[in-house]
Amino acid sequence: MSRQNTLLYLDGVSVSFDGFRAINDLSMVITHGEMRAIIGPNGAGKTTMMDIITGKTRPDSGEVFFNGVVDLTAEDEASIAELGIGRKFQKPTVFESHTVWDNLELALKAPRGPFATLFHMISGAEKTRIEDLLTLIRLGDKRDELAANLSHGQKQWLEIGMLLAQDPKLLLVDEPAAGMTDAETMETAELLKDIAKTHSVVVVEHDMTFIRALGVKVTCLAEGSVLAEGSLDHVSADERVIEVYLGR
Amino acid sequence: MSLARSLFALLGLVFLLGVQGQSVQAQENLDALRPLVNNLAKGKYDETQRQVEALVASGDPVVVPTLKALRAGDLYVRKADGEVFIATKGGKGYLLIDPLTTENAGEAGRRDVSKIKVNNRLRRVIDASMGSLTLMAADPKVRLAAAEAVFKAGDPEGLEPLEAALQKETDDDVRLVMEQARAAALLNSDRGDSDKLEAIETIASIGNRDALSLLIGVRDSTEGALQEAAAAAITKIEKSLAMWGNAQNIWYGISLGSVLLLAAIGLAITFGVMGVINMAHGEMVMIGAYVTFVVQELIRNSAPWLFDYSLFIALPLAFLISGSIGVAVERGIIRWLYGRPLETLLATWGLSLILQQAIRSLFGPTNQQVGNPEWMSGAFELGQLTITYNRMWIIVFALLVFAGLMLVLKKTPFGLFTRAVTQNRRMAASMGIRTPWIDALTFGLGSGIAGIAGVALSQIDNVSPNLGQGYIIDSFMVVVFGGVGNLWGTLVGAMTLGVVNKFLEPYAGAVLGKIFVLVFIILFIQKRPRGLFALKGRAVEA
Amino acid sequence: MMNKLTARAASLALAGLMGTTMISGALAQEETIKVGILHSLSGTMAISETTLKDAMLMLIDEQNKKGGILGKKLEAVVVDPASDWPLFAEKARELIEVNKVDAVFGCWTSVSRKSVLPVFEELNSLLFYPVQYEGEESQRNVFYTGAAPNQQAIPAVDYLMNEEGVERWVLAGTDYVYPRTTNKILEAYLKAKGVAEEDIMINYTPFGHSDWQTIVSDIKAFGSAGKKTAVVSTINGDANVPFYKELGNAGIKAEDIPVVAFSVGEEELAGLDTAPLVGHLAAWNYFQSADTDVNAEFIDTWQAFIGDEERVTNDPMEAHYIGFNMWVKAVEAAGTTDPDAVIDSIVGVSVPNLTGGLSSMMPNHHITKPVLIGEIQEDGQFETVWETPGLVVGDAWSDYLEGSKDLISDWRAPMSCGNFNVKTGKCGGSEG
Amino acid sequence: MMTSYLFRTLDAKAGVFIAILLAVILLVPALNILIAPDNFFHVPNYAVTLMGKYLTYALLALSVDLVWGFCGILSLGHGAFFALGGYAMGMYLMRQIGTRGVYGDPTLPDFMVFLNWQELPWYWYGFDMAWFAFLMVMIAPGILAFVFGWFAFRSRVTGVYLSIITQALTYALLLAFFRNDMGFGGNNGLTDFKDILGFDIQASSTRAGLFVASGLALLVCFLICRYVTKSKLGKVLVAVRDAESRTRFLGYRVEYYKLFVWVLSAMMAGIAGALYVPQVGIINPGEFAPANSIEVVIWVAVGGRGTLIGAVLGAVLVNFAKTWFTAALPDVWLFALGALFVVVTLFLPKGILGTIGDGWTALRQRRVSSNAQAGGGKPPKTPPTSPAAAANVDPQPAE
Repeated sequence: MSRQNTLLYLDGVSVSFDGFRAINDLSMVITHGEMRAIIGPNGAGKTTMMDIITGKTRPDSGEVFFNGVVDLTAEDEASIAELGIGRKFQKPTVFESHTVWDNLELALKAPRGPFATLFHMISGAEKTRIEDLLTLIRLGDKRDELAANLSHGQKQWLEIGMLLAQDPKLLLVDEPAAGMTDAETMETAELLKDIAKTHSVVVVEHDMTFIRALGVKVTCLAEGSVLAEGSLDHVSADERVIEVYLGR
Repeated sequence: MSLARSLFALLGLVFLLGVQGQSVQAQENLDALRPLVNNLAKGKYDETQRQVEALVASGDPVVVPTLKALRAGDLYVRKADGEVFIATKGGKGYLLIDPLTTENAGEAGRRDVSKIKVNNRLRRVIDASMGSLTLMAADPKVRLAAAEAVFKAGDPEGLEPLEAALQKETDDDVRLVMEQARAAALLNSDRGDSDKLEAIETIASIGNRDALSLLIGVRDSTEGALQEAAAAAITKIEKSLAMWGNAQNIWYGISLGSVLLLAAIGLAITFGVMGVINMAHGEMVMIGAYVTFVVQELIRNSAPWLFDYSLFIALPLAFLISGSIGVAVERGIIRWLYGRPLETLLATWGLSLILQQAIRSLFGPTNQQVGNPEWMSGAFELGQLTITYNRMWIIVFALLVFAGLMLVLKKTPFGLFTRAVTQNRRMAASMGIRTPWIDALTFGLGSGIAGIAGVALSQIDNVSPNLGQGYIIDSFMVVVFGGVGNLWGTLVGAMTLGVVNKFLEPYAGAVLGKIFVLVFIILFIQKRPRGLFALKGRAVEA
Repeated sequence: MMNKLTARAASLALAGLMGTTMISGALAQEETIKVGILHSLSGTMAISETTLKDAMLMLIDEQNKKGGILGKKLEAVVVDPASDWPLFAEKARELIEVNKVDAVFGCWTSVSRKSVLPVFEELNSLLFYPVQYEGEESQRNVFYTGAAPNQQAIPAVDYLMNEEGVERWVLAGTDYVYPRTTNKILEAYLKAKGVAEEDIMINYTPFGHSDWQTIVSDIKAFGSAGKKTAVVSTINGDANVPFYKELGNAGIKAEDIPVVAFSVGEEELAGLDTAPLVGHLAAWNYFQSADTDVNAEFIDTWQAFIGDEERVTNDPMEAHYIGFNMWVKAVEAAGTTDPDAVIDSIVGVSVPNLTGGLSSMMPNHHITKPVLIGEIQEDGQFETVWETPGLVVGDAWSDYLEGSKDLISDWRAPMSCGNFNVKTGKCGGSEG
Repeated sequence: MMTSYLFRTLDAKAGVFIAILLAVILLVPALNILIAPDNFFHVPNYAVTLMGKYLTYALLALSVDLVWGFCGILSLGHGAFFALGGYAMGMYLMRQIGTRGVYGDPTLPDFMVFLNWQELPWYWYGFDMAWFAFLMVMIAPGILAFVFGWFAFRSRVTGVYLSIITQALTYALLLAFFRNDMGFGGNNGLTDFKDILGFDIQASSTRAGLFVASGLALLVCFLICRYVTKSKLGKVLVAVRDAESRTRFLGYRVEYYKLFVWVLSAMMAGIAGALYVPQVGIINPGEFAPANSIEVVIWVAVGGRGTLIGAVLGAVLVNFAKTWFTAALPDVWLFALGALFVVVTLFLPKGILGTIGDGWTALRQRRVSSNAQAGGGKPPKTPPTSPAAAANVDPQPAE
């Protein structure tokens, strides 16, 4: 596939920390509108891959392109976010001393410069958008609560809400179901599926039930490179995947 | 130079008389010498110097004790009759000794005698005479010192006795110095050019600053071949001195670095490993220095023979005292503040004020005297380097402390527990490690090490309540520059800053040099925002 | 507005608290004459200044035993300006405005004196300043009982030149105004005496400098050029201990390269092992070793007051002794503590100093003093090796500086000017 | 529109604070000048100057709180900006002395005359003009802050590393200004000022004027800080404080935000310094001392980090305590001050105002447990977490 038509294009990416190769010649492609699930054992390089895509870590070698043309290795976190890549962290990271409302307001797509925010007045449209999101993530009655006082699951949802508020082209979602009850997990899967209708999504998850509920193409990483790729059934049947990940 | 002439006359006399010393003949001389000795008490330094020269010119070795006493400031004059005595404190005032016969001469009240004043110039004159007198002494060390004194004087009058002494000399080391002294004297004499050219070669082979100054003198006062030879020798010496200058800078840098290391190493634990912004660290160092003071004070008063071991006694005490204060502080204050590192700054700042004031109230605000033991005093020469013993031992000590600390942290169960607790407290606790005690002991360890650093720093710096304040900023700089949480970083950081500082100082001066080092740190942190030895990796999310 | 009311109450409470709580000691029943003591008891200068506070308390105590002044007892008001220069000005104002003291004894560093000058001028009170300083100042409300440069530096250099035959000079100092000015004066003086440019090395170090290796080795190198070399040290108190320790260990003996210091006194030596330093010099106007009855009595009183047989005395203490006695005498002569009256009556007052002479207050508000050169002894004392034949008058404006050689100071009427320019015939400081 | 927004954001606490501040600004000079000195209600000159100084300290504390409390930049070098502002003002005041210096030189300040300087260094040009000097009061610290911040924030120097290099900055400036060759008067600094804008600096009316100016500066800066922290930018700042990289991933260029607030804060500190100098009568390198900057942080912590009023309160309280202690207990006051810091840290972990605020919140919302994070900062009784991680230290990589 030529990289021109891809949304996200990784080719031969490697990075090592003090001699330890966290990512080793990794290549992967996400197309427009695609939802992809990524699995793999601890230390497989899943989070490091996200760090590379979002500009937090610079690869030692390899190419990373967004929209086929933008070289992500030359951009920093903020501009990558502005390009339209949103990220949800493994450990839910919200602004604890802000209210739920403020968290969403901060995430809302709007000019990001300091002077723009200094003189920013919240508009009616923005309010509506936040209201919508609050309903979507079911935190309507918690809008004035400090984020610190939310439960773990609520924080996960708030973070997803913030992700949506950014209106990104590509969402990177790191373990959205961690620490959730089974019911919540299923709801989250439904939510992601909804989102995937209008956005491209990359989900990292350990929960096989969740992955199955998503029903999308799966990539299994191990030791920093792609071990297997395809449907969940295909990947789960792979000998090596069973050996390093599933079968243990 | 009448002094020198008379000195060598005296020298000859001593030679003639040999060890038998006083004869009946000499006894008669005493009466003649007495007025000369008494004249020492008359007039100012110029006059005294003339009298010293007259005494030496008399050519009688019985004046030696008089001169020695004069140099030491033990020569007094009795006001009543103008008689001069060697006096030592005792009895009602002073015990008097006849300077010529060295017999007891009774006592005198404190107000009955007055001291014959001596200044540096007089001391030099007396030293020179003493030095020359001993060129043929039995002890080679004394002869060596004598030859060095003659070298310093560079007096052409010294040539002949020196040559005489050279013929008798058996010790090679002394011989070498004597030959150098002869060359120095020769250059100032009116001997032929070929002799002088040879002398220039001898001097050039010394290669130090004294030689340089001698040769500069020759270059500026001669012409032709001599001048050329001197100039060539000067260039050579200057080149080698420049090289030694670099070696010297490195040595000074390492020495400064070791001081920084000592000051910072305790902080590398309390701040670097535990994350406590410990502003009271300097005060722990100060307490260690005061422990040294107290130990020395006790030793001075009750067991002076122990003085050379005072530091070895002070070291464990300082560790224990600073360490237990550290443990108490951790238990009383710090443990409530984990997870709020910035508040440890506030509390330990308050603590440092309290500790400073406590020391000030206990010991007073002034400096306290901490002496160097014998083995930490003085210096030795290594090539053209002067290496002082206290600096050398401090470097050794700093490295030992560092190695010891590494050993404790890497090889003992306590070190393992410490690392476990600081890396993952909950996990460590669930594995049965008593984390509160590990915290307290780790903080105590850091404070204790600050305490023993204080023992070392007391050897080169003021022991005053402000001692700690002088080191706290530098310590933080070192730890941060090296990389927080990494002891190797602290070592390399301290040494780097020390050497950089010492290379800048000769060019920029002490003040600008320090400013440049600070700017260097600021810029360096831009390049490596986590210090010299930061660990790369998938950073823990804040 | 209710807020206004609360605010007023608050501000009044604030002012009230300050007014009532700052008078130290028990509330006196009878009327007393208050004396302010403005010395740092904490911070970097506490090391030197605390002693002076104690000395003042002793002097006031002694005066009260003699019945006080004008039939009234003296009361000391002690504050701590904490080595913080702006705080000196604030505390001076507090002493004068709030505590209503009649005279203040205090300050050590030049900057602290500079900081309080405008306060004393504005509130017209008296300051007695006891420390040797760089000169270039003469103020109506200030009495300089320490040495001016011509009472310390110049005689010291004369001694080295004439008695020790020094030809090469290292002027080493801490980088602040006193060493800068002193070295400037000395440089001009030495050049006037025919010393060549290359025979003078000037070196400045920061405050509290503790690593002297490079400088000591530079001095050693400079001193090995074949000419007799000496170091004139204006290194500030704290940095001296490591300097001398390095010097001693590097084997630089007084016979080779003598060091004459202007800031090292008995107190500084008390913190040092003096054995390697014997023979190095200091220039002061007083040494504890001065062999006079009045000094013996002073030392005994001091050691009894402080409760320490080993405690030393030093030059600034003597300056306070002289200054305090001058003030007492001037107040008695004027019959009042009114500053203007005291300023008029104090000029010409003579009191005994501790070295056996009489020091007088000159019209330029500096005093006459003997200059002593002392050698460091093993016991941490100085032995006087030389002294000026008579007393030296403190010179506010140095004759060796371009800007000040035409200035003189005379606070007597009708001139009443601290910086009268003899060339222009005008008082330089006032307008017009 | 902006001003109306500003006033809408003023809550009751801020209102009370502004009212009190206004009252102090009006009443103190009035009671000083209009009431006879022997009257009980008279405020002495001494108290006016003292309180004027407190106000400038309060402004300095406010500027530190803006960066530390709201953006998490712990500056241990804010004294540098304060001192630079002070020097700019001091240079203006020096030039105003004119021929009234002791040597009567019309252009050169006294210290230059006796160090034999022949002409004014170039960086002293322009300071004879008030407008230029007053501009430099803000611009000099602003430029320093901009350059320093530009490098530091772009390189993502954070946490204690940033704190320590701010300390290195002020320490380097301290040493530099100590040097007499720098042309700023060395250790003695600038002093012996005569008048400001034509008014005699020692007159009580001038003092009262300076007091009012300090009060107004504090008020205006308080309102600015208030506006900034309540705006969306303020929310971004708090977001940066709590989760810097999260903010980055939302697309905010954190370094610009930090730089903005850092420069703003430095300028405020510069104004504080400029107002401080004429009131205390001296500016010298001692103001650059790292210990001074640490003390400012302590004022803020005592008052309550992250609450603007707390910073002001802390500065005034600690300095009042210092004034009182140094006179009432000159020999042992450090014990008292040191103990105050320790006690505040242990028992009032969120500062005085934060603790009061907590009580307030607890009263209003009984059902919310007391560890609500009203004023920012960590809850008072968090179980001990890894101290190393808390200090932004990465002992080991996570994987």
